[in-house]
Amino acid sequence: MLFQDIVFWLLSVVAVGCALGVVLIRDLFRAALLLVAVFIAVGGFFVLLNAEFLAVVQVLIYAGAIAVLIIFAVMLTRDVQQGNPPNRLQIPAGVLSALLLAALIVVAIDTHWSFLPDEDRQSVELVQTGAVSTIPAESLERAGVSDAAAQEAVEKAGLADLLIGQYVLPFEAVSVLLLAALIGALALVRPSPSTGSEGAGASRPGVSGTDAD
Amino acid sequence: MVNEALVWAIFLLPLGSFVLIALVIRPFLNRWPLLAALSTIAALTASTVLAAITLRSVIVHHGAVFLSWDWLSYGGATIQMGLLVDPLTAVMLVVVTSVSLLIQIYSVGYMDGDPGLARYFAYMSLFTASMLGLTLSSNIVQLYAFWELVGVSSYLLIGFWHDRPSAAAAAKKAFIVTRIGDVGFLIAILYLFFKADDFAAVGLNAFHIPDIWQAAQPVAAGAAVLGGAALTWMALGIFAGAAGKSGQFPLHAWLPDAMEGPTPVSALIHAATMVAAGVFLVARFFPVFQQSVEAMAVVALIGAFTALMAATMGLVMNDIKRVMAYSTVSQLGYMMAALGLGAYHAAIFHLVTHAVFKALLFLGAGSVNHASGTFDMTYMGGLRKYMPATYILVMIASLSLIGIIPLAGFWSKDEILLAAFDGNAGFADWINIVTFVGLIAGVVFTAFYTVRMVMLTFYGEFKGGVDQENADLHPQPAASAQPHADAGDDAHDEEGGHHGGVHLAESPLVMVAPMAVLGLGAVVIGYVINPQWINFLGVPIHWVTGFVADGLHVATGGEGHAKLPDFDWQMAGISTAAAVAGALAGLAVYGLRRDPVREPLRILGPLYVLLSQKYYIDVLYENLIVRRSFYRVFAALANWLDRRLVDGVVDLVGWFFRNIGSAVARLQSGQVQAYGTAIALGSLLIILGFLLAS
Amino acid sequence: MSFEAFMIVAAVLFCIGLYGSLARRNVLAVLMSIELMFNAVNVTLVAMAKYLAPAGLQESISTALTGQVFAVFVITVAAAEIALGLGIVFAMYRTNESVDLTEASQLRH
Amino acid sequence: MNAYDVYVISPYLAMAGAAILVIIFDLALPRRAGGLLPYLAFMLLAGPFVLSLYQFYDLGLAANLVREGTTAESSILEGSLSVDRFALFFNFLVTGSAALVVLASTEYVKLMPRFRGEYFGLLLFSATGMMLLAAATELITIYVALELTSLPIAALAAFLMSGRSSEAGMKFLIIGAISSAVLLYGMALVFGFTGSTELSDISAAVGHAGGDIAFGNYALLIGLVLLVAGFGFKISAAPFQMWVPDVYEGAPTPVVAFLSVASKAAGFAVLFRVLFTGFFDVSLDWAVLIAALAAASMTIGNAVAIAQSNIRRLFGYSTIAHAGYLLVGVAAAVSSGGSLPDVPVFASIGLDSVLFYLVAYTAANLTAFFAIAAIGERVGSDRISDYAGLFSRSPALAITLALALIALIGVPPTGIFIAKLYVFTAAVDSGLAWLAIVGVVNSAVSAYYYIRIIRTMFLQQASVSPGAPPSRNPAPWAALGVAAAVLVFLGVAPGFVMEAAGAAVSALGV
Amino acid sequence: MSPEFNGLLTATVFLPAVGAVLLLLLRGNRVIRGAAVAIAVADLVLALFVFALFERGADAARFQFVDQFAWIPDVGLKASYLLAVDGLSAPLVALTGLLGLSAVLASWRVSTRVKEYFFWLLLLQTAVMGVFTALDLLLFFLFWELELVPMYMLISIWGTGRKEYSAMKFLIFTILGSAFMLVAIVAVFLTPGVGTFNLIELSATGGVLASAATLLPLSWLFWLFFVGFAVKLPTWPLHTWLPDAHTDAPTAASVMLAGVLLKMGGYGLLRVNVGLFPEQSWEFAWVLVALGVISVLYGAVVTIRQTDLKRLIAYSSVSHMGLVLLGIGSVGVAGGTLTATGLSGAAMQLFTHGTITGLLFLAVGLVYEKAHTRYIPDLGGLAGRMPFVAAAMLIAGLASLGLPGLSGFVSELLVFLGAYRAYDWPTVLAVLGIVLAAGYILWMMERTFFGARRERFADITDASLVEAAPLALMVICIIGIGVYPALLTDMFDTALEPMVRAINGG
Repeated sequence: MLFQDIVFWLLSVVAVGCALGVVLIRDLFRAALLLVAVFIAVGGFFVLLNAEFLAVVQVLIYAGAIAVLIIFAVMLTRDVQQGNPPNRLQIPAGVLSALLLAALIVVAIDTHWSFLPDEDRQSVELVQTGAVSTIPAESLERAGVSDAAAQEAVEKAGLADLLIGQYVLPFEAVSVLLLAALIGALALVRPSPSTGSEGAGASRPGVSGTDAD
Repeated sequence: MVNEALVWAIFLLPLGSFVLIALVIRPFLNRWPLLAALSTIAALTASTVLAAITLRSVIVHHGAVFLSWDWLSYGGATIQMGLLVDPLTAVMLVVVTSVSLLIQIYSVGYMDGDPGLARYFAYMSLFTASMLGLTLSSNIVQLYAFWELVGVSSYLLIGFWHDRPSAAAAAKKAFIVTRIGDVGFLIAILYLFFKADDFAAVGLNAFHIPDIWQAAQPVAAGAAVLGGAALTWMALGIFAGAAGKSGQFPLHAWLPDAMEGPTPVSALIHAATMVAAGVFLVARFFPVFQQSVEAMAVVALIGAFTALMAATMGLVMNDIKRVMAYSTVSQLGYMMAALGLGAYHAAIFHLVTHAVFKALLFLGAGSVNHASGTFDMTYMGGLRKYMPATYILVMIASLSLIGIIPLAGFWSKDEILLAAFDGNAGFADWINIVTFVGLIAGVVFTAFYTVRMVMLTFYGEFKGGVDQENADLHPQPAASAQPHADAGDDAHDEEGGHHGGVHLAESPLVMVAPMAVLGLGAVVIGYVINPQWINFLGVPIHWVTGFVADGLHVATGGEGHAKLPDFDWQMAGISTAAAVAGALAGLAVYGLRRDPVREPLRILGPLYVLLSQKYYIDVLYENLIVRRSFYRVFAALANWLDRRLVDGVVDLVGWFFRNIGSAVARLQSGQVQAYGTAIALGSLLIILGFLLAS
Repeated sequence: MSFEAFMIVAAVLFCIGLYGSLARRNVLAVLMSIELMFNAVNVTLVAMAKYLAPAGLQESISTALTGQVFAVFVITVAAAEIALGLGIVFAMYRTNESVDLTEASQLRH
Repeated sequence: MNAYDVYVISPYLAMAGAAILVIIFDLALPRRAGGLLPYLAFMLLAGPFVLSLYQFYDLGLAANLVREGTTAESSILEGSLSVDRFALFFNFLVTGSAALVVLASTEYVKLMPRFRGEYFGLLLFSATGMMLLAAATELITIYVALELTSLPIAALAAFLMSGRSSEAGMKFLIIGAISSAVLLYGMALVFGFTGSTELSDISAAVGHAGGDIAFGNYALLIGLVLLVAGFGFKISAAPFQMWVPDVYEGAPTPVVAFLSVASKAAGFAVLFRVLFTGFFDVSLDWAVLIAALAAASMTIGNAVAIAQSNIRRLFGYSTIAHAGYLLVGVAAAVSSGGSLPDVPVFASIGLDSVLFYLVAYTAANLTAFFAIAAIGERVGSDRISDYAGLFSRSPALAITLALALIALIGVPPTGIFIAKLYVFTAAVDSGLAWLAIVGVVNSAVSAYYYIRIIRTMFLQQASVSPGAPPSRNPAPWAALGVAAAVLVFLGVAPGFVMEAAGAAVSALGV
Repeated sequence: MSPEFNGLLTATVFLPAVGAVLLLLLRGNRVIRGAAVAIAVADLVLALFVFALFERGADAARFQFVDQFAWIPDVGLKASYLLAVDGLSAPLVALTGLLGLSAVLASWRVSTRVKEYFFWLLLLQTAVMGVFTALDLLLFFLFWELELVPMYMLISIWGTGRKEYSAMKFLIFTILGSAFMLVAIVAVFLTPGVGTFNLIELSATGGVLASAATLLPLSWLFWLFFVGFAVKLPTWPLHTWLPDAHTDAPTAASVMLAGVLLKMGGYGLLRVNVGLFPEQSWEFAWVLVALGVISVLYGAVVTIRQTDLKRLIAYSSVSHMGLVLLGIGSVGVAGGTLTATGLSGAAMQLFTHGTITGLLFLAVGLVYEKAHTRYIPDLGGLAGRMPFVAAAMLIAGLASLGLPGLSGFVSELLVFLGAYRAYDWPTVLAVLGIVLAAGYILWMMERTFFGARRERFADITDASLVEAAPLALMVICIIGIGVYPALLTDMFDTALEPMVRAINGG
């Protein structure tokens, strides 16, 4: 456990430190890079939390795709030089965040969480770590899952099953969501052919609301 | 028994005349205004005849009460419209119809050529009808209704020349002042209704006048339905109404101003009939008054005081009609005093004689005005030569007013003075003494101002009438006494009357004839209808006084005849002495004066000013109370409060909402992150709220 | 390495993200901060899956994965959101020539 | 996943399919035929509508189409979805308003040279999310559906490619993202404490969470507050409302119309599901919160609306105020008037009234926004002062807008009058008379700014030159007419919708 | 709920609205005017039918001409379409018809946006008729609110002066007041065991509210209703909308506003506050009396300062409506001895004030139309130029100050008679109000119609036939009622006696 603790604290320091960097430094490009570091650290958390699959997804999607997308965006918008100055809400935002943090810490500490009973701990761990892989029989035995039905249940339990089973509806919905988001993004990003940057609607003040306040 | 339909007709005929004129003649036949006069005179002639028949019938059969229809009915008290014909009513009917008839005839001449003639006769008809209705009412609410209608007719007639600001103002003043008194009357009615259940418990109707009489009478077992302090207050409420109508102090201020109306109106309404309605009202509820010594004392004192005070004011007036107006106030004071003293019969008797001679006096003033064009006596003089008939008739009336034997005024005034001399047994001595002294002093002053009036008008040299008056006024245009007059705006060139120019001649027959009839009355009516020593021309001793006193006697549950005091030589001597003294003083002052223009009484100095300013009572009322205190301060304050405070709060709330909106909208800075901050802040506040609450 | 520790770290990340999303002017920085918040939630969810007892564990052992499933969806939705967000950033950049949120305040009051 | 599951979710599938089809047709059809697109979308909406209708009849006496078990008519979706009368009620509401918005957009999309297919597609995607939201009974599904509702609208808000439009889109997106993060954290806490994302399990766990603070413990307290904050964004309740006027002002008018009615309705639907099926046992605690939010929303919305000069902005504040009135009904659905003082009693009249209110509000706001869109086309401005003399220029539009405005005040004989009456009745019934009084006073205050618009249209002289001639396209007129007719119909004969609302609420099974 | 349908009232109520819609199809101002008059006449005829055919016998049904069917089914809100009149409302229906016609005739010279004008005017008539006939609280409220929009439009489009401010003020005040009323209506409905908006059932059962456990204390309900009605009446200190609205409204709107809209407040107080809450009425009568007396005196004092003719009449309305409160306050008489006097007076005052103020506003409208000013110091001597108008004004004024023989006297007398039994000194104070009334009425007459003729009014003409007709109509009413008040009081009493019994019994 000691090793894992050390890893946890290291990751924590990295995650929090880099996160602070993301929100504090003015250089947007570096902020984006620090964000990648945070993502990777969070991936590390996932590994510690028996969620290897998520860790992979985290690194691939977040650190890979999203961060790259953001970095592209940073490069494309010419404001990089101007950097990322804070606005006037620094102090209220800071105070509110701190207060919220205090509240959330109280929640974490002061709630009577119903922790996993020790007898289930190992089987749950198996299920979680084995969510995307087959579980060796001896592992099951070691975890005290002895009867066949329970073994089968642990064997069968997997993220994929859940995603196309019990969670098929949000799964489908999220696919529609992705589609919609993509279509929306596409429609917004592609320039209009006729009027260039400004949409045709903008010439109709009542419609676009461009008239002065 | 009198025939109910006939009695109704007395009232309905003039009313019909009014309706006819108002709805037909005035709108469609205005080119022939004499039709209106005809209608009025015809109706009144018939009414007079019917009134005489009624009187006769009442003499023979005593009174009668007719209840015709329920007007409204609530909680055991039914307001029944009906007729109450008792001796008082019968006498009043005859007085009102006959005087009114004569004055209508007179008006045909006096008002000749006035563009509003039809309107005039309509109002006159309405007034007569209302007055008759008033005397006939069997129900206090009905009485009140006609009471008010009389008031409004008076308002209309005073303001008949409504384009004259002073007339309009005087009309308004008359109405409002009398209405202040009417509040007391109304409250008395409210009190009656308050007691309606008690009335009903003994089978009486709280609004029915004979029932009220009965309720006020003490009963053997227990308290009367009406009694104690409440009865006094109720009586005083009624008296307040009466005082307003009859111009008793402190509500007398309107009556002199009311002379802005046409002179026949003054004669009929503000001398002979309507102002006497106050006396009538007290007489009508005399059985109630009788039960309260306090109320009687108030009536007596106010009557005596008014009699004296008005007489003094009459001393210095230059307007002949105002002199007569104060004289009227004064004489009404005598009647009130008589009532207060318990001399019911004397008051009514004086009411009758006064109606005749005062009407005559006013008609005489009208006649004088007809010739001179003015009412200002300082521009008259020497008219005796030009209008002898008028002169003689006015002399008769004046002597009657002064109380010279054997003219009408003497007999009736003598009865009042006798009653005052005897005093009311219930009163404290000082009250009796004060009353008597006041009344006697009044006699002196009455004689004085009457003589002054006659001297100024008929003797000496003619001083130019209206022409001279206009010439004097020309440099300073129409300085009206009325506050609301738009000075200078008025295109009228005459100030005192509507007859332009001076034409020194006797008035036409249509005017003189009614005066002559009244003159005859002023001579004979005092003794002939109320002989003092022996039955005269078939009329029994104390006929009128006995007649009305019997009416009262019966009403209060008495048996047989009322007992009346006999003629008292001693008293007659005192009163005659007082009258002659006053008259001689007047003769001395005005017959022997050297400067025909300067007013001799000016030597009184400040007293003269005080009198000519009417004791500053008008100033007090109009300037100090109404204008300065009420209108400029109190009402202005209320108005200011309404706009600033009450409405201001409303506007403030509106302003607040509009601006709080803008203020909050300012927070909507357009910064999207501010919105996010609001979300965070809101969430935290909610959490905090829950934590604090639990 | 306790549950509370994970919760606290996640809460710290979340609040840093919140602060960043409220206090930075550049819209991309804001989007990044929002991603931080989503990541914090994911850590919370997965930690809960590991340490806390899911309801109905006795009936179905797969409930132990609910937290992870939730996190999968959060990641996906976040991806969609960032994609659309960048699209809008570009649209805004094209019209306003700026990605500064403070300047994007034509609509106000 | 079997055929029955597909049947269960067929309305959603049909809606999403319609969205995709519209986009495909847009790509496939020749450019000339682009004008047909809205009609196509309109007809495709018949799919979800008919399927919902079929499901409605199929439901019969049953409470829910999604059933547990192993028969052919059982579903693996059990627990995460509830196709009941409540969900179907919102299916109809969403499809109906979507159809009207599509019709009303026919003229509007002509302003867009391209991407009309995307426009309608996104609209329908959003509608899919809304329908799903009303049926979801599981936090993950709720979250995804919520995002599916919001994200397309964010894109649509920015669709005009103008500065204001993209600013509106950006604001909506960022506030949406922040609040969805907040919501997620709340969901996580709830999940952590209860161990489940299914509302039924949550309900069971919440019931046992006794404690001496509100909601029993900190996790539930903060979790629920964060949830309410997230939904508060959706329904535009104060203090989560500040984005509303900006987005209303900047986004395309039909989108705002859709946002203001369907999105809000869906937000309320999910709020009901979560609060009443998940957290009813602690309802006495959150009812206070809801009541406070209601009072704040009404007051802030109305107070600020008074100061507005842009009509769409004004409607932004108006919608906040109406969220407040609706929340009054939500708070009123919890009554402590039972025999035990600490045990909440469900007063269905509260939710009945909110559902009815939503329908009436949908009709009124659609009427208003359709009119505003048409007027904007003609007058070329959204400034209220430029509406001067509108009555003389376009009487029909002026009258319809006036009708909507009068309805929004709550003056009879319009649907909102009945709705407000219903809501305040519910409030009084649940002992929230103070809230009802706040509500009615607010209604009275709101008259000021609504009437001001009417006054401008009817009484003032035109200050700007007459704009474009009225459109000959019948579709927007039809949409406007239908919305207005429904509005009046609801005022005159509210019985039908009331009964439907009652049935829907009873399906929540609290 | 038994469906009944007589139809007469439905026709009376909705004829103007239907006519208003039909007007929209017409063209040409003359045609529209003519049609409007025809509609108003027809409605007056219907209203007079209602009045005349109302059975007055002792055994006649209390509510007559019932039109009833279910409106909102029993889902939380059970409401019915229920129109009927009793002795209280039948005269008010007739009054509305009368003033409606007068208002239409008084609008003869409206020349801007004629069609709209008559549309709103007729719609207003429907709303008011509806208020007086609806006996379902919800329907009542619906009509109550319906009246707002037409009145708002009439003031703010065709008014003068600060018309928009005044119209808005009118609107906000009324809406605020009715907001309170709405809460009360709802609370009454929700009272366990009540569950109905039906006023007949509510008042027939009388004690139901008293015995049931209401959601809000009964006294709350009483005051919530009271606020709604008091704003309309209006009562001090909620009156400030009235002078503004009256002053800036066009003549016809003023006529309707003063003539019938204010009456809605008094009607509501009688019908709902006294009818449903006899015990509270008794308990709080002293407050009503206090407010009434303050309104009477305060209104009168402020009236005296007014220099705008319409404003003057408006404030006098505040004063006179105070008498309504005073009359209602008469229920505070010692237990068991109440008679219908005061209530009848209040109801009577509603009717008479309607005719009197209607007449005053009509006359002032004519003055303004011809002299182009309402500023009293600028006027004067008009009686010579327009004797008919002056006579009408004088009659109205005299009626208003309570001259016997005119209708105002009867109502004032009854109010005072009734109130004096319960509260003697306050009543005496209120009686002083009529002296003040004499003051301001006569002073107004003096400064407006009397006095020297003025050059600039030389070419003013008297009322034409069309203009004179409504005036004559009102004068006939005023005199007729003044001479034979039993015509109305008999009807009022049939409706008020049950209330009196309820209070005496309670």
